[in-house]
Amino acid sequence: MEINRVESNGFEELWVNMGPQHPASHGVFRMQIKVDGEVIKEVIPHIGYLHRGVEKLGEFLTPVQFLPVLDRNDYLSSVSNEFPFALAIEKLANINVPERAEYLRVIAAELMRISSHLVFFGTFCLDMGGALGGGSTIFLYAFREREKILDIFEKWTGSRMHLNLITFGGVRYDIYPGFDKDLKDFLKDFENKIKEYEDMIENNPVFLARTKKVGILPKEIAMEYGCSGPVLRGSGVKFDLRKAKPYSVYNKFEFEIPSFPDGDVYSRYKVRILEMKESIKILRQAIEGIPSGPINSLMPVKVKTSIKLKEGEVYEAVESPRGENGVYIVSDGRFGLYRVKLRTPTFYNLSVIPYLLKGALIADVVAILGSLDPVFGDVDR
Amino acid sequence: MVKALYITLKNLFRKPVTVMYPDKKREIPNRMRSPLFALTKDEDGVIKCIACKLCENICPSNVIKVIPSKEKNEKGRPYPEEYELNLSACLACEYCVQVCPNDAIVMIRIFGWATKNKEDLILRKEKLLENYEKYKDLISECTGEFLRKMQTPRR
Amino acid sequence: MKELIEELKSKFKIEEKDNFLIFEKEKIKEIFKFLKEKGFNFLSFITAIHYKDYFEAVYCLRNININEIIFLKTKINENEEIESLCEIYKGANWMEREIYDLFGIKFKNHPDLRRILLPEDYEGHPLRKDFRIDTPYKNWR
Amino acid sequence: MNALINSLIYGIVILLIVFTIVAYLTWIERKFAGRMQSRIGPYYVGRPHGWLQPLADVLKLILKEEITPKNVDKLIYNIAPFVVLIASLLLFAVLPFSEKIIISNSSIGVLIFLAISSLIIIGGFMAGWASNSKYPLISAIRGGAQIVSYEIPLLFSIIVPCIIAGSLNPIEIVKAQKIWFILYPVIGQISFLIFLISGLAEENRTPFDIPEAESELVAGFTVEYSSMKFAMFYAGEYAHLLALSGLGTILFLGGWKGAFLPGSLWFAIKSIILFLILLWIRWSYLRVRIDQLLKFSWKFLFPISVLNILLAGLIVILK
Repeated sequence: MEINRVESNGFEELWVNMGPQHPASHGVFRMQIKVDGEVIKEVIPHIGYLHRGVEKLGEFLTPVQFLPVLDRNDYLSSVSNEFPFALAIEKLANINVPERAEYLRVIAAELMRISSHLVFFGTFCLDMGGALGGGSTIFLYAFREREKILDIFEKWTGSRMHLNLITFGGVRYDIYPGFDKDLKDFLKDFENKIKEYEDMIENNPVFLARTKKVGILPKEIAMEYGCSGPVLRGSGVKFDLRKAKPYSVYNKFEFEIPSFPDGDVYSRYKVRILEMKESIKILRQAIEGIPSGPINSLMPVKVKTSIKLKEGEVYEAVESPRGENGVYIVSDGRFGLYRVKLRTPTFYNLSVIPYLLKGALIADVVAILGSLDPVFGDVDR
Repeated sequence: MVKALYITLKNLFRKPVTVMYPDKKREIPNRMRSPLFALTKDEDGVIKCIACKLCENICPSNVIKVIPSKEKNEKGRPYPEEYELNLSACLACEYCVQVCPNDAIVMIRIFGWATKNKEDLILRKEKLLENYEKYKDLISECTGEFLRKMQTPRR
Repeated sequence: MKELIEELKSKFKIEEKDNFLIFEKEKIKEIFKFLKEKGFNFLSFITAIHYKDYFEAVYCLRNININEIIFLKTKINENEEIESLCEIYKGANWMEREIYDLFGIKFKNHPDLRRILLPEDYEGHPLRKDFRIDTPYKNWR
Repeated sequence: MNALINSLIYGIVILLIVFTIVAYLTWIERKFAGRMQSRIGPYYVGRPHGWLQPLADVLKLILKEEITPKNVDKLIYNIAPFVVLIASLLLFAVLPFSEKIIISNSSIGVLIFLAISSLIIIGGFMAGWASNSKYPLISAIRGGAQIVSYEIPLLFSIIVPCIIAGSLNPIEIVKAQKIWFILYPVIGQISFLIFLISGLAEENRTPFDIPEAESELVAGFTVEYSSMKFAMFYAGEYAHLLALSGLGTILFLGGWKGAFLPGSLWFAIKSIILFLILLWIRWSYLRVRIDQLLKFSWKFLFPISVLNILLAGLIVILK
């Protein structure tokens, strides 16, 4: 009887292909992994399966038209894509924003941050625990709460994820009557639920053993790779654009920047959990202090060429749930843009993957990849 | 370690949050943006659209095509000879609704509208008018008038 | 911060033009080594802009300790190469690959200069101004 | 001759019952997990509780197209699911459902149970090897490593009740339990816990579902299987789990003993409660990593189970 042999390059090492369709690849991400037993020797990541040419599209569309397209970039936190673009255009065209609109922007951004971190939390545990196990339980608990946020968004803007809320000079939708109550009820409920999440996994030695001292990313390396957001803060750098360069009305709110020095999977996870708590704080302050007044300083958009830009170059960045989400615009004084560069955070966060995975085990791949929280609409643009 | 077991046990006796969809339906909010459109008619049953092409101008994905008529209708307004909206690339950004000066194009609050035929995704004028008759009660709160009023800075 | 810019100007012949420091591309390595020593060790992004007959490469660095951001620019002519920054900033790897992919600017001494977002057998560089967006992808199946 | 006919009849009846129970165990699990996760679980097939869901599942699996990859090792590939299913079902042969109802009353019943139960992973290993694919191969190797390390604590935890009862015959063990063995001071609880943990590991269930880890290895050794062959793995897994809960009931929970109700019913109730506890654990914990699993087994479970046996021996001698 002839016995077939699984082909490999050598006797010891095996090239395993993870992705683009893999349960833990968070989208379409392919890694070629050379394993020796369970230990990973080499990683070749492949991205670009979701490349849509958004930057090129930005050169063809006018800024007004480009806003809803940007929503689709980081589809888990659409507001944080519109936000820097609106800031940049407002800077170029000298538009000021009424205070009520700023508050609404912050509320939307922070709600989006919670919902995005809930997706992270759910999928991260799903990767760690499997679809047929405790992971899926936590996943569904996280999505149960996220659903409430999406319901609030749906009542507010009509859309659940791609809000198209922010426009130049303000926001497009005013809050509906009863928004305060909905939000406060949600926050009250959510505070208890966060405790439940923490109890669910943080006392569990299995979880701690799998996340502590795994995928260690030192501070210096993280900065060289341009990692930002929770990945950088998980490595012990207290850098948050909301504090470092307060845009919008963030300087009016009191909140902390959580950061952990270890740089492992656990600290990246913990930073996000604490960030959700900080977001609750910000939301509480914002909903109390929301002023009345107009939501837009410009007349509503009529034609696509309604914004005339000065000639110039602008870079504006906001702290999205995944890190520094920046927009670099070159305008030549026409109605369109000459060049748009989207500094999407996960592209840079993901580029450390070859560094982090070397020497890890196969089971760590999912934990490490999950802790970077990539969104492939954001990576590939 | 035991806490996790306790929490799952606690959840075992909580009420499930699932809405069993075809049996029970979720309440659809007033402002819902679902990518299905209608062209409205005024009280005399005449199409409100005046074929001003503003929606065609602003659409980010160029899915709207309007061909204005040469002559005017009985109300003395121009009207669209043809109106075509291709849903297959629609972003549901609600710009077309927002710019419409006559509240002619509106979104319909409908969940789970689907079709097996790709041709059905191209909404022509007849189909859009038919949608208006069919879903009269489901028209979104956000009409052009409403949106512009909401956004206009009060001076 | 001002002293640093003065020092840069005197040392490397850098010009300042509305928030951008414009340098000569031959000196790229010395400049970035110097900046890294000065604490600008957070490489925020690298990008490029295509003008009609030349490119501009834009580098953005952050110094997290003093919370400052710095933009540097250089001019690259068509068919010219620029030194890679991979030795100084490891993260430059993917950023430069992206620029190579979308603009076709080649980086000298880059360890792994392949396309990153587009398929390996793609022809053309989409973010160039002379790229036609209706160019078909030949190996499309 | 009479005994042979007897066991044949019992065998067929029990097989049918087991198949039905296994089918409905999937329903119980899905409903239970659903409620635990704030969901409803099966609903539409056999409204409003999804009573007919297992039937629909079986029908679907039978009617599905069977795909055999081109380069598999045909013989082993085809045998593997049968090995798993048959071995899992064979386990019921030595389980006494009540004092009288047993297919094969052997004096070394517990030992036979263990021997057959370790056959199951060989089925998994065959599947992984013969699939000629990388994920199944890694999965099979992991499965092998796991079973080698967990067989020993499982065996040692099972030996303790046997030592106390002084027999390897399941019926004798049950008879010897004046009080349920789990209530036996110290050694009872310790060996039950070890049994539970290593039973979960043997069964490849979360938190020890390393060979099947779907977020890492997609679906482990069943990647290349489809249709009825996949269903065999599935049924085998559930039958194995049920048999394990049955064994746990016999060894630790007093088997068929109980007031008012007939013995076999008590046995079924206890087994299903044990099964639900296993499910509860499964749906509450995250997965461990392979090296941590092996370390846990060799550095923690193994010494404790050895000590436990010594303790049990001492107790027996002192009595």
